[in-house]
Amino acid sequence: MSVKEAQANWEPKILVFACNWCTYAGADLAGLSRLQYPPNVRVLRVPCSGRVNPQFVIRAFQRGIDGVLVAGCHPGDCHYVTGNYFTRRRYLLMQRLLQYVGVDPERFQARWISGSEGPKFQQVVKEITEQIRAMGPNRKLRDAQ
Amino acid sequence: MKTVLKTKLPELFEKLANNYTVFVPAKIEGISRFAPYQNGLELALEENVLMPPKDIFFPQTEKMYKFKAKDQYLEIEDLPPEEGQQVIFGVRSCDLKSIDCLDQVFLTKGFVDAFYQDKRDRSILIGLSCVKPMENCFCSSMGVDPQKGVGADIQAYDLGDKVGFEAITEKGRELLGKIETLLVEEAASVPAVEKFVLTADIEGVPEKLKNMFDHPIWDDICRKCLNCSVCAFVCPTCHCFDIASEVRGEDGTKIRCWDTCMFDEYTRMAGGHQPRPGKKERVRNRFMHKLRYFPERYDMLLCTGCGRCVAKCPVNLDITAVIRKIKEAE
Amino acid sequence: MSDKVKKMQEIAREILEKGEAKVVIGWEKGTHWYLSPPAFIDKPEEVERLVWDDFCHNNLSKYLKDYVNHEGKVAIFVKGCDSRAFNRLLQDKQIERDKVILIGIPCHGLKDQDKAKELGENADIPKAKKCVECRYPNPLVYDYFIGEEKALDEVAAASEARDFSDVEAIETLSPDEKYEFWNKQYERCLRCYACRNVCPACSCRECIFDQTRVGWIGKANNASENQFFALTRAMHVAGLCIECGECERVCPMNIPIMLLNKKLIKDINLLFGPYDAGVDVDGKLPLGHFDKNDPEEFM
Amino acid sequence: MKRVGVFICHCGSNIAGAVDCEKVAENAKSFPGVAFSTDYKYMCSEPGQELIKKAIKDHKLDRIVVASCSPRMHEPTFRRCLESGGLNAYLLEMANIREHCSWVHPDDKEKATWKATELVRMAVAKVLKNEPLQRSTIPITKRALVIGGGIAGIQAALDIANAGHIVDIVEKEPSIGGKMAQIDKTFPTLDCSACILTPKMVEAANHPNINLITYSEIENVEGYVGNFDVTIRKKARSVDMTLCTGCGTCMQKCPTKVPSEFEMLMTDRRAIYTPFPQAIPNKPVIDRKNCRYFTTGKCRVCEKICPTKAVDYTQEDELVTQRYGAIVVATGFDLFDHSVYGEYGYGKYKDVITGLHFERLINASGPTMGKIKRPSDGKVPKDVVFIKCVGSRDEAKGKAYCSKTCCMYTAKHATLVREKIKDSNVYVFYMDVRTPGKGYDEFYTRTTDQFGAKYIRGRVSKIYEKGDKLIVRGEDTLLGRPVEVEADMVVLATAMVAQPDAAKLAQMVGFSYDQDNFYTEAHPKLAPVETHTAGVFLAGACQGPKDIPESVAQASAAAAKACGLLSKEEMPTEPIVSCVNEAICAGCGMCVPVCPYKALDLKVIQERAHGKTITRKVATVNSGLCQGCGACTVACRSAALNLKHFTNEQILAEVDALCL
Repeated sequence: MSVKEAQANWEPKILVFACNWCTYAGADLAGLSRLQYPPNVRVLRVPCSGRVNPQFVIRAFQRGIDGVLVAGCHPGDCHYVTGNYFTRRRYLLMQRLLQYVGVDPERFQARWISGSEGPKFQQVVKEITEQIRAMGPNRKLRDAQ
Repeated sequence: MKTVLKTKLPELFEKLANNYTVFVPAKIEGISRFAPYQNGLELALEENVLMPPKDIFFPQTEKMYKFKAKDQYLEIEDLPPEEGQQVIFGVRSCDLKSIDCLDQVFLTKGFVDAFYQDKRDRSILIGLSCVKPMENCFCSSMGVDPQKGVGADIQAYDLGDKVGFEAITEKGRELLGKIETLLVEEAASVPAVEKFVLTADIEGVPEKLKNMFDHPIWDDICRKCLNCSVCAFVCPTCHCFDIASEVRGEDGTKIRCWDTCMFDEYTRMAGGHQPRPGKKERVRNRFMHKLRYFPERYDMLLCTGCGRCVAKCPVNLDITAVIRKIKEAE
Repeated sequence: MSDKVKKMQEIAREILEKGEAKVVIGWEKGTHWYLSPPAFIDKPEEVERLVWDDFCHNNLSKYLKDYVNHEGKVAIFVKGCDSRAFNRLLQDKQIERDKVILIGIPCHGLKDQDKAKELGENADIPKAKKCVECRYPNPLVYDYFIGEEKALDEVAAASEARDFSDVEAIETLSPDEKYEFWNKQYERCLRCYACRNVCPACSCRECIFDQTRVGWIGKANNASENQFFALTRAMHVAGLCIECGECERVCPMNIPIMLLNKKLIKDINLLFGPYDAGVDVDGKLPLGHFDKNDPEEFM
Repeated sequence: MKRVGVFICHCGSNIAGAVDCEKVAENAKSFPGVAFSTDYKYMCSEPGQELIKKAIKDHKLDRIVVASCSPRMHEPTFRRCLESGGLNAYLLEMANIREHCSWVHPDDKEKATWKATELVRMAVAKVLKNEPLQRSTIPITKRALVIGGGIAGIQAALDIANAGHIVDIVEKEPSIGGKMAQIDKTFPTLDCSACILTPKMVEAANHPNINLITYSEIENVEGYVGNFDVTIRKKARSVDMTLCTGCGTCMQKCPTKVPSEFEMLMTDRRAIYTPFPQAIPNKPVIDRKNCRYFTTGKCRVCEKICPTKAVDYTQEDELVTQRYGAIVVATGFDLFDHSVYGEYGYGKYKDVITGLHFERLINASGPTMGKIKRPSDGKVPKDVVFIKCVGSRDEAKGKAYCSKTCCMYTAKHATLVREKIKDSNVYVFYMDVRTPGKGYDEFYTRTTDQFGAKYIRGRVSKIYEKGDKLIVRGEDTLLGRPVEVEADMVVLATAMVAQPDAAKLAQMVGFSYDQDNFYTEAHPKLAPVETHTAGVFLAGACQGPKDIPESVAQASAAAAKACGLLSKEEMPTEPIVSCVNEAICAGCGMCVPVCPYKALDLKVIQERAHGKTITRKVATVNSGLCQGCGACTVACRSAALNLKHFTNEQILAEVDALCL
């Protein structure tokens, strides 16, 4: 099956910004534990959730992503001490702003997933994929190329 | 003169819309602009529209061609041609003049812009005379006759409750023929134009500017400018553009987009050098281009006195005031 | 001529004559009676150009950035909002306090220019939208002060309660209705960047929207790119917007930009505690620090 | 034109079992920039790595994507492989198609293959924007600084010095020794504190690798691991250390008496003084605030009497800057000010004293020569009440935490009272008795069983004076009835709190502290002596309440960490750090507060603009401090800050690629 064909019979595509130290490790652990989840997520590795610029999120919607998850270490556990506290502030605002302009709340989410929470990673990915599959493809903020 | 009641205009547009895309002055989301006629469109015939007809011929964003990366090569693919004739109704004299300016740039001196030419060739222009100048209008000062524009295929006249039509070109005659059944032939006199609120004395300004590049006047004129591009984007004659690529994986599209000398990237060179680093250089360029460089090259002003920039400039940087200052400068 | 205008001109003249500042930035009459654009006065004999009336909308503080490398001081007139703008730029280290002479002028709220144009000179013209909710009519910082402060504190008290009803009206819409609303607004955005250039919270040397080579934003003008601009601009001024409303006033396309700014102000106050930008120069910015007990919605 | 090589690993059947690796390699061939693509059974194996190296050569590849297991596993392996193949290690990107794909999607080969293809596409898009990065090294200055000369600081310094490195101890008091010097005996063995401390002090003083910098404070700290530039303020001693022999004549003749801080103000010292007789260095300083000469301009007795002419009133504070490779912070603790407790008399009753006062009272060299006499009238107390948890475990007025040492030292005090005053009665009011530690509970049991201290579980609600007695009222919560004790003296076990200037020092050095101003370790379990600032280590009670053995153990641990650092000539630095585009930076400083490592600062640059020279501020990244989190890049609205290897351009390229 070619990539194009795959897009023709739509499958949701979800971008996960995962911090290297917690969530990426958590996703690795899910793999090591052979915890199955839908193949609709793509993990983009960043050093810290604090590295995730809101502009990356909007860009993903522009280019046609169906959902975005920003995930990092739990507050207090940041490898870089305070990065996720800033993430929390920034994305509390960002989530509300996106909802304000009509982006459905399911489309943009944020979670804390630690390196030991492989099952949580699985769980979150399952949930979000199901939510978004039910909603259908995202058309909002999307550029028509 | 062939006339029609203003109230009957929608009927007329409806009829034309069977064969043409008919652009008419309309108010959409509170902004007046030219829009393809469709049922229920709110017409805006009392005053000139905020957005000039420029983007019908020269859109703010225009796709030029597509390309595809294949192995180590690029394949270029033309876009499907746009087809069909279009009628632009209600173009005021200032905007007709602006199309004349754009024609100079895009069609003369051996440089023919295929994208512009295509749209221009497929268009029939219906001018519309003005009776009461808006308070920022000063077209007559710029040598434009508010009652009769240049380059229209048909000149329409505002007769109060009616509109009168006069075919100018063969294309225009043909078009009028198609709506003949809706028109009435009657004697009508075109009302005189009311007094202009705003005027400018352009006499000798282009010549005087030849020696004013380094004049201290620019230090003063530029100061309140914000270097935004409201003036350029509402201007019917500003025609600068930038070419960019939109790439998505192997596929890409070349686009051209309006640009303006107010922006930093406009003159920034690849190595980072910026020959027009500040407000002064950019503001000077804007007025020099309108009032000196363009007249030098095409023998016409690049300002038609439509007054849009005067109305919309956030800091009231009024071109008539600039002209006055140039005149007064020693 | 009102006493205030006389006083304005007097102070400006004195400053220029004594050479305390090389230029005084104020307002003058423009093309029409309802326009009072910025004026730059270099010579004592020009001070008569200065006016103070119902249309001195322009926030003059942003112009101080043009004088950073000039020798000597600059004097500017500041309304309440202009003074908050001044504080913002000071907080962003874009200007130096001791290079500026601030002439404070209390402001009763200015009149709506569009309505003025429509209704005529003798009509009762309503207040500009941005001034209706003003909570800082008095300048917060100044070296000279024109007029009396007392009366205006009452004005301030009257509008103490913030009105977010316009924001709330949008919040109650369904996601699709919200999207349709904003999409329509930003479909017509010209990306002329007047809103950005006039904004005292936009203090960057080079805005990311001018960095097309990096690829933050495409050159194309369409609803998607325009909304990228709108949302990013809103996030960039989050916690910095001083509610001068200039962005919305200068927008040639009448986009309700303040509805975005006010949404962020509302949420910042709700989530992180009361905060007014441009009031406390030494304070921490809402997005420049955090509280370990910030609301927790990410689980 | 960039030439990317793509290598898809089967990982035996780990990947190939769920992903069609050949197909992924085939799909990758059409991605922009890909010049070569193949798959192989085990990419990380010797032959697999050889395959990559050969392809680099044969196909002139300049960037590599390896799709295999998690980069957290084999990124270092493949980076080394690129290096030996002649490419910069950072021109590698990995697509995680095992943990994130084959292992989690074992049952749908089609979709797993689709996902793997897209992960590879993302990696290719990113790697096209990778830049070669150079690991650099920073030299290590082979000199350590120990801040604080208490037992923790002394121990850390001795360990580092014994490992062969030069150590400076900076102590703010005129002598090293710290709180331990004030203590009489130590639990649970009841060794004499001075007997075990002073030999260590002497050893430190005489150690060829140790410099004592007493009566000095840290003024400023700049730099980063391996290269801290520390400015030390040497306060004016008014005594020339090189001339003074420590004969002590001046201290006898000085006419000004000042309450002695070391003796908890229970006796006097002179204005020219050493804090205690065994002080090291045993050379006095002049307390200028109280010295008659400095306050009135007349006197000069000490100057006249000094046989070596060592007294020098003209001395001034001296600032010296020294570079250190590592810093051990051992600034200790302070005691809770119990005057907030109205029920204990707001600190006004003379015979309500703290544990540390009591230490001095029972110390043979203390104000009472070791005789327990109460401060008000010098009488030997018969009924002594001890109150524990004064300020500890009290969120309302004191601290939420347990001060850890009080249970044991109170037991020790109770024992000593009973030992020294035969007919005495000892009452101990307590909330809990916590005695984990070697020999600790046995000691406590002896205190109650053998020495007969009466332990009463309950809080004291009031103490008031009645005649020359103190009436202590409380409740015995075990018996559920009120208790009233007529006491001669009350000893409060006040909480251990952080030093008053603890936060200031932390901010100066650049590490974090908790809500109680105790210093925060890098990880509570796995990095208990490190701070978040590389090269700065913690020892002793500055990190939280500790007793002596714990402080000493942590000091040795910190010393081991410091020695590990100092044993290297230089250390490699990770090149994934933030960088500033000065042309864009507006110098607004919004990045500065978000950096957890104090790696960002503003500096002034000069440049030519509009034909004249101007100066402006821009951000600057200290790449020695930067750990590459990228928080600053988001705080920077104009994107003047960028994080190498995770640049804005790279992440945007990944986002774009995955959305295709």
